[in-house]
Amino acid sequence: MPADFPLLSIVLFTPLVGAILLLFVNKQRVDTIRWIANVFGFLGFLVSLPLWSRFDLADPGWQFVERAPWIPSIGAEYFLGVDGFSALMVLLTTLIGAIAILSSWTAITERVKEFYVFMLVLQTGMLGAFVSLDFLLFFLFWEVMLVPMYFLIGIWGSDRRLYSAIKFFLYTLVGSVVMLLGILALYFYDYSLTGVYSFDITRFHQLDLPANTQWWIFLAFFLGFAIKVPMFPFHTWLPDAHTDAPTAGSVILAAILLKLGTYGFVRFSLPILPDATQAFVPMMVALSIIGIVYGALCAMAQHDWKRLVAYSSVSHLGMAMLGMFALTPVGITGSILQQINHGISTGALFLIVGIVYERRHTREISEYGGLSKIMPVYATVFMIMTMSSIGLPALNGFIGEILILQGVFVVSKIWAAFAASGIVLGAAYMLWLYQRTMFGKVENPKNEGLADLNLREFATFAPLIVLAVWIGLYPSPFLQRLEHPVRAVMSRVNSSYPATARNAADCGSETPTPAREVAGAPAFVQPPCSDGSGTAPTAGRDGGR
Amino acid sequence: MTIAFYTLAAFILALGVLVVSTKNTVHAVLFLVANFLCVAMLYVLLQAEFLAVIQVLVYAGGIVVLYLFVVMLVNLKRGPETHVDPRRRDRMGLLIGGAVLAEFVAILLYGFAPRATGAAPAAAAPGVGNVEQVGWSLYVDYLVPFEVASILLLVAMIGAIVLAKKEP
Amino acid sequence: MTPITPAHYLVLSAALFSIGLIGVLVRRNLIVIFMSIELMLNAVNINLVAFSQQWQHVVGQVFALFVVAVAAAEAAIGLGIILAFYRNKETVNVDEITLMRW
Amino acid sequence: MADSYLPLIPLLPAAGALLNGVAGVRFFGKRAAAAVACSTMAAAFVLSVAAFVELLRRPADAREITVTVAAWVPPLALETARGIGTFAVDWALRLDPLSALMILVVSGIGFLIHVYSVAYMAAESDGAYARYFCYLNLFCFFMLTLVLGSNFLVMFVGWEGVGLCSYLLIGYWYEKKSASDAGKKAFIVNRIGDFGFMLGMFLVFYTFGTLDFRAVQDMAPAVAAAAGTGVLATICLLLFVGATGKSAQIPLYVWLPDAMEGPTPVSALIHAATMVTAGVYMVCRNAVLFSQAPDVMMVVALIGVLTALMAASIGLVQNDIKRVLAYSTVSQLGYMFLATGVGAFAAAAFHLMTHAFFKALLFLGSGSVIHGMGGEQDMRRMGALKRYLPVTYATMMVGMLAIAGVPPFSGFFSKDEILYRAFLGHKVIWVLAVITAGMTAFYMFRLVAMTFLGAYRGPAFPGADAHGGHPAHGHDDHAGHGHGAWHGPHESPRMMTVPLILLAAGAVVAGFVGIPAALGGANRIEHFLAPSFEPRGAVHAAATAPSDEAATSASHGEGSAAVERAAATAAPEGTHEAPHLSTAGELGLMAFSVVVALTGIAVGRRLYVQQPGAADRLAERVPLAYRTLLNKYWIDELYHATVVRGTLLLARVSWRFDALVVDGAVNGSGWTTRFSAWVSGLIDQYIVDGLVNGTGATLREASLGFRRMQTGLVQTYALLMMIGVFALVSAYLVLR
Amino acid sequence: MIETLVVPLVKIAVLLVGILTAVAYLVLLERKVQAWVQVRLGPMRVGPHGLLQPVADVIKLIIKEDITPARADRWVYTLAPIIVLVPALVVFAVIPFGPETNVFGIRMPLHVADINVGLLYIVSIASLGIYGTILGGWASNSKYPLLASLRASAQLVSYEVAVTMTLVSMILMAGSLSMVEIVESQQARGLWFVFAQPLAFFIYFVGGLAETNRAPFDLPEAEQELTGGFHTEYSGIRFALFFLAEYANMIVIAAVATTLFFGGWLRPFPSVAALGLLDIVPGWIWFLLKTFVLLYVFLWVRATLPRYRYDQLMRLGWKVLIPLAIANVIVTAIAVVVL
Repeated sequence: MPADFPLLSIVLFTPLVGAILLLFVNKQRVDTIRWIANVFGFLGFLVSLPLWSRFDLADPGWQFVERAPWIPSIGAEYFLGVDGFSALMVLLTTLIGAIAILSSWTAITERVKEFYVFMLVLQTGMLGAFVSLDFLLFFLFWEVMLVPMYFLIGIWGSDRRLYSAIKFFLYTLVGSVVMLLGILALYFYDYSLTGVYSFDITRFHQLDLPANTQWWIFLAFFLGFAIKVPMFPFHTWLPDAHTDAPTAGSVILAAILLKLGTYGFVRFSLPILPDATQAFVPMMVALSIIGIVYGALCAMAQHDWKRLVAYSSVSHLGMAMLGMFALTPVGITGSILQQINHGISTGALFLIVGIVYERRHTREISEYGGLSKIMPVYATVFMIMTMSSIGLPALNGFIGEILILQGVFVVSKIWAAFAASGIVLGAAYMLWLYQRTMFGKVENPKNEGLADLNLREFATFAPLIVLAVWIGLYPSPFLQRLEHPVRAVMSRVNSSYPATARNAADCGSETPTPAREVAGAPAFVQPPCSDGSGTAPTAGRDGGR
Repeated sequence: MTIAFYTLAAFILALGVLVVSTKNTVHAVLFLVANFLCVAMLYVLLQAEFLAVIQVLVYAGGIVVLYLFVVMLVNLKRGPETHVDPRRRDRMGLLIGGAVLAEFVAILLYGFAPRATGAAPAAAAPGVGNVEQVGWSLYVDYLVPFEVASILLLVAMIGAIVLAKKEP
Repeated sequence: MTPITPAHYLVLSAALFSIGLIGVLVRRNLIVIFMSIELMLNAVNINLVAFSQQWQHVVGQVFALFVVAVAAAEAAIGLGIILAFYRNKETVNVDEITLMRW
Repeated sequence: MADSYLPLIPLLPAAGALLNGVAGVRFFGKRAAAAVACSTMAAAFVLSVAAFVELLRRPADAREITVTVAAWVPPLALETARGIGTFAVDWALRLDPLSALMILVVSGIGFLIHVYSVAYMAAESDGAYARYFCYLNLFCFFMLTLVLGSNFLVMFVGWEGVGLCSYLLIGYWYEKKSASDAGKKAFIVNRIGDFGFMLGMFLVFYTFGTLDFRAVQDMAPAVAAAAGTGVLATICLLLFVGATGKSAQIPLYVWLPDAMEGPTPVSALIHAATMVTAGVYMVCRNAVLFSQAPDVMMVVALIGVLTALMAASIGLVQNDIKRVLAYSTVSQLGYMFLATGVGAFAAAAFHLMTHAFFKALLFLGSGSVIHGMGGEQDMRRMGALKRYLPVTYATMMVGMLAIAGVPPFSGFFSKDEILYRAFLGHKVIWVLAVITAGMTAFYMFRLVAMTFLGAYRGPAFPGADAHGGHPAHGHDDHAGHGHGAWHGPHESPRMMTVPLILLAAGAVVAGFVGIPAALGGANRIEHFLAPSFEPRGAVHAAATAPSDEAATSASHGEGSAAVERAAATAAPEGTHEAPHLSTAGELGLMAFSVVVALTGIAVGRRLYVQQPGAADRLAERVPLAYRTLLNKYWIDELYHATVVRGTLLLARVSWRFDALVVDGAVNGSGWTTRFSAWVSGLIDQYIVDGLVNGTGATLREASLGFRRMQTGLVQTYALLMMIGVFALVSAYLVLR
Repeated sequence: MIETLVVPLVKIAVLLVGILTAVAYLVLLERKVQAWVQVRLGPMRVGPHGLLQPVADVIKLIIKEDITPARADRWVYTLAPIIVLVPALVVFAVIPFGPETNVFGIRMPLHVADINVGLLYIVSIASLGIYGTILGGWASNSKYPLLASLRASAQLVSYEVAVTMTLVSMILMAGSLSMVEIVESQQARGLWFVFAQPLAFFIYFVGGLAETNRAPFDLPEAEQELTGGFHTEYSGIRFALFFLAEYANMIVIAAVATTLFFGGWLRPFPSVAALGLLDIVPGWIWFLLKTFVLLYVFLWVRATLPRYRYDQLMRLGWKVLIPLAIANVIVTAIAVVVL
């Protein structure tokens, strides 16, 4: 593959090509349409694989960069590139996208063509947001996502779909409009400093803005991203949208769309506005913790299966936000990993709901019960994903949570304690859900004839299960990819960490960086590296690589 | 040269007037073809041979044939212009047409008259009409518009088929 | 006789354009109206070619070619519409096509 | 040597679980599933023995083998109390005396219980059978990971994993609501404990900059000396919260009795022998840390003894055979914590081991009884089963004597060691412990008596004197357990009795590894385990001058007081400075405890064998006490009323809040917008429009003219357009 | 003056006379060839072996009554045959019959004009002929002629696309639109393009058959179906003009094919010096010879092949020839760029 091979463009536009191709297929030929959509979904995943295999772990900069003028008069460019973080997100998007498309084979029977076209366009929108290094381009893709999602919910949704769709649309639109203001403020401020009109994010990353300006821009970004995440007071669109969206829509929404909010924070708010970030830590942490506990409690009170999962998203993403705003490398790494984990486990949970919804057309938890007996494979998959969701060790959720909590703990024990309580509640509502749906006797006669997972449905879960176990047992490849991005963010927001992680482990350059004062914590007792014996925690790690 | 121009100009205008004024549509089409042929000759006069040929090929040989087909297909039972809407303003149209013409001429007189002689038939370089030059310009400088135009034609073709197709 | 200058061509073109214009404004037969539009386009082309000749630059001809292409597209679609319309209303008189009003 | 096969010990059962879980559930018959499960466990046991032997061959101060399998969390910079540290965790296993002992217990007893299960679970369908063995193997994998883990995080994997398996196995008969309820309860209560464990773990990293047990232990004295014990106390307290969850101590013990909903072998393996002792194991594993926090040790001891007492008192009156055993387990675990609380870590581990034998034995015995009775668990419907289940009776008797602490059975040695150390520690605790011991002897004898002795009170069956006559089909609440129709109490098949006998043998002899010096023994186990409870090199440190790094760093830190403390804590088991009792005193205590145990048995014999009905009369005499005990002090109800309902209420309130207030605000703003739009509409219609109407009328007249322009004639529009062109060009001409 | 005015006029005159004669004898040839193919004798009465038959025909056609149907559009009815004939004749202006030659002491090229867009000129002028067909049918104000004219024009339009496409590939080969230069490029390359572009020739030839309404594509004149075609109502001299035009068109097709594919005035194997002997024969003879052979093939085909059905005709045009021609253009373009 030559150096200037436009990999990202290919990844970006493969779904779009599929969508355009679909436009030319007669809408009556639903099977052809399904095949084409699936092929392009899968193809999208395949072409994105080089982002994993060809990713240079040692390169701290942007990779697979493509750059061309777009609107020269205002300095906007077609500027794509990924670092470890966005590469993982792109991979997640292509995978989940393919799975979501595959999962809709029998679920969508009306207006099939439009559905797949919207799905593929949505896919391109999400990918574009992740790979854009030009703020305007990012914003363009950000908005492109809204429309297909709106239609997905509004046309193929259930019950109150129009209400939910409009709510989703208006809510996110408000956020993005304010965010656009922030972008423009940044843009013009940058111009006043440098005299260059540019939306280049990499330039913004170098920008030193006055605290006051940062403050306002942060608020603007906050509204845009926090609604997308969603954080505590802005979350109410989520349960509605999730509940009423078709399965594939919920999966995409949960697994990827929400990640754009957190992605935005990590990519834009933190490194561009470091001072404001630090100033806003108390607020962000408070909102995150409220989100964790409150989301879990709300989840516990639900009667609607999907709504429960939706609220669990609020809780999990609160966790991710908390880890991020701990502003420690471990916390941010954990936060990013948690985002991926959430994509895997919650995506799978929505698929799981979708499977029985497709068979029974109800999401009332009380309508189910005893499904373990009838659908053993389904129950097993559900169990694995439940465990992944509640952070059972050796599955993916655990690593993310433990990193986040550890990262938060060193900053504040109280925060960590509150956040950890969310884990207890998480176990409670998930297991209760599992018990109510899977265990017990089959009391509802309508459930007796339910079919277990077929091969296609199982195929949608298999990659997610593999990933869950992989990340749980051996997350190193993922964490290594995050090393440079996290370090780049840290170098902006928290100067108390050394520029390279290696220095920290290096005894020679041990400089007494004063740790934050924590009551009761012993100060220097001995240098952390003095135990160079075989049982030291670092021993054998080199062998493990 | 001069004679040729005036002759052609006279033909062009006369045929144009005939096109617009003839009642019989088929005759109008014929006049239109003749008009186009004259225009093509004018192009030859302007050393744009390629364009002249294209004019004949596409306009006279293609588009107008289409018109002729349509004229024949639209086999009208009653005269096409029997009904006159009371609200139409024919004289106004004539007036405006004339006025616009007058204005154009006025502009030309104002704008070109003083320089007309000077800038006139600048050394008639043979290259301008050259097919090769047109080709270079078309396929290199104007490649994207060219592609766009071809897509436009494709779309128009499909559109025309869809429009003209009888409902099954 | 004065030599032929671009102004001559422009006058010719303006005249042809006006003839076409009058045709568009006055005639009621849709087909004739379309033909009048073709006349107007031709007037434009004469203009373009004349300037191309004057400036010794081929771009005018290229533009004329584009105009021809657009004219072809326009004729195809326009005539298609006329046919479709004729099938429904049995007329090509614009004065009978007045549904799209207040 | 051990490096090569150590990871296999946990991985073999994992492979078995995977095989049974993926393929077995679908395709295996019973024999294949059982063979896979049992063979992997047997292999694990063999390897464990090999590892143990290898460890024994080494000199006492070199008995530690660490194997790093892979990096888990790669190094990440993170702030600790001592500057920027590195957060990195490996998949690493460590074999030391304590874990070696544990893997022997886990894999050994685990194997026996696997074998027992082969027969006990035979009535299940093929798929469910494989599922059962899958879970059981998975449990062994997690349990072995737990004990072998070389750092907190790996241990935590096992810790949570066994919780999961416990959840799955308790809820094995998931169609029964009580079973799935119990499973869920176990998991969630454990999660509460894990909450503490996790926070403790974070604090460990924050304090020490590492999660490795050995590194933490080596640093602990120095840290304590330098920074005071406050942090360590917090760590220990948090870890202990985790331990109370897993090991069913006050206040988180409530899940264990409910956990008896699972199959009996599961109760034996998980809820008696292994998993519930994980808390004890964890405390022992962090013995050095705990030693640095005497206040917490006191708390641990108190919680332990109170749990022991309370559970024993509840056990006095329970009628369900498994529940009695469950409370007895809670009680015995309390003993172990009591031991750790008074610093007798080795004794705790010792009791852990002996308890594993006799409690597994008792549970399996009760399983045999239940099996023989066709699923009946209520002891009031048993009696005189001695005749029908001789082997079970004999082995259960051995177990009873062992748990009661009658010499020379194993329980005697371990329990006596604990009582002795408690006596040295705190007299009140000792008194409570002794009372508990008496109660234990009583209710265990009660169990045996009600089950095997006296008159037969169960349902009639064909072979017996037919005075009942109602159709006898056991209270077969776990899905067709038994053999279709029940033909009366009968002995269990060989597959079940052989493990019983083996365990009984273990219950007899296991104590001999820890015969105290007072009885002429060497208390080998204590010396064997000692290295696990000390910082590295402490053995020498205690013997010689305090020359190790901990002491040195402390010495120029805090002064001589710290040195003394460090030295003292460095050798908690040392025979030198610890308070000591004369051999005679020790023997006296021993005799006293034996007397107490025998008294308990005697009382039981009097109440349940010699004078049947006396117990009921006694209960009637003190109804309040009886009902209190029978209802387990209403703790479950209390928890349900406060914690569970509280949480649910909070959940509902949150949701209401979300729906009404937060979402209400959103919808409200939407509504406000629409309302204001409506109001504006009204204003517009009646006021503005009213004002404008006059104008409007005028406009309407005027607009007729404009409307006329909208002829629908295309050419009119074109004409207008051209007029526009004309105007523009005119403007150009004029303004040029 | 002589060079610029007289010589071209003389050339035109010679050309016109030649063509008209050729057409007349082509008709005779056709009748003869068909007769021979069917083992008949053909016209034998007028002149030796019927050699004067064309003269008799011409006289007959001229003196016959020229009927104009009552409801016909008189103007158009008259105009249509002229419109058909004129393009057919005008096309010959750019066909090079031979290299520059001395004729009566004046060195001149053997063509009326060599314009630099010669090939396109031919295509565009030829495409005008269609008007005559349509208008002739329409102006007759009669059912069958109208149908025939629509058929004819549809056929013409369809096949023109394929033919033009083949011409594009020839232009790619030659690198020029000028007929003379095309011949010269064959000379330079030393091979007739028919060997480089056999497919193009095939398509061109089939398309040519269709464009001249020759068998097996003579549907517009199918007597059995349309009682004679678009000129049913015509008689006398106006019918003669149609007839003339058709055969003139055949000659055009053959002449253009000769120029494009068979090396125009070049002798066979122009690059093989050993055959220099053949140069004794003048170029224009070679040209006429080749054209004659091609014309003979026209007649041969007519005598051999049955007529296509209308839908088969359209299918062949749109679904076989046009795709093939497009593919040929693409392949040729690639080959030209690569080689």
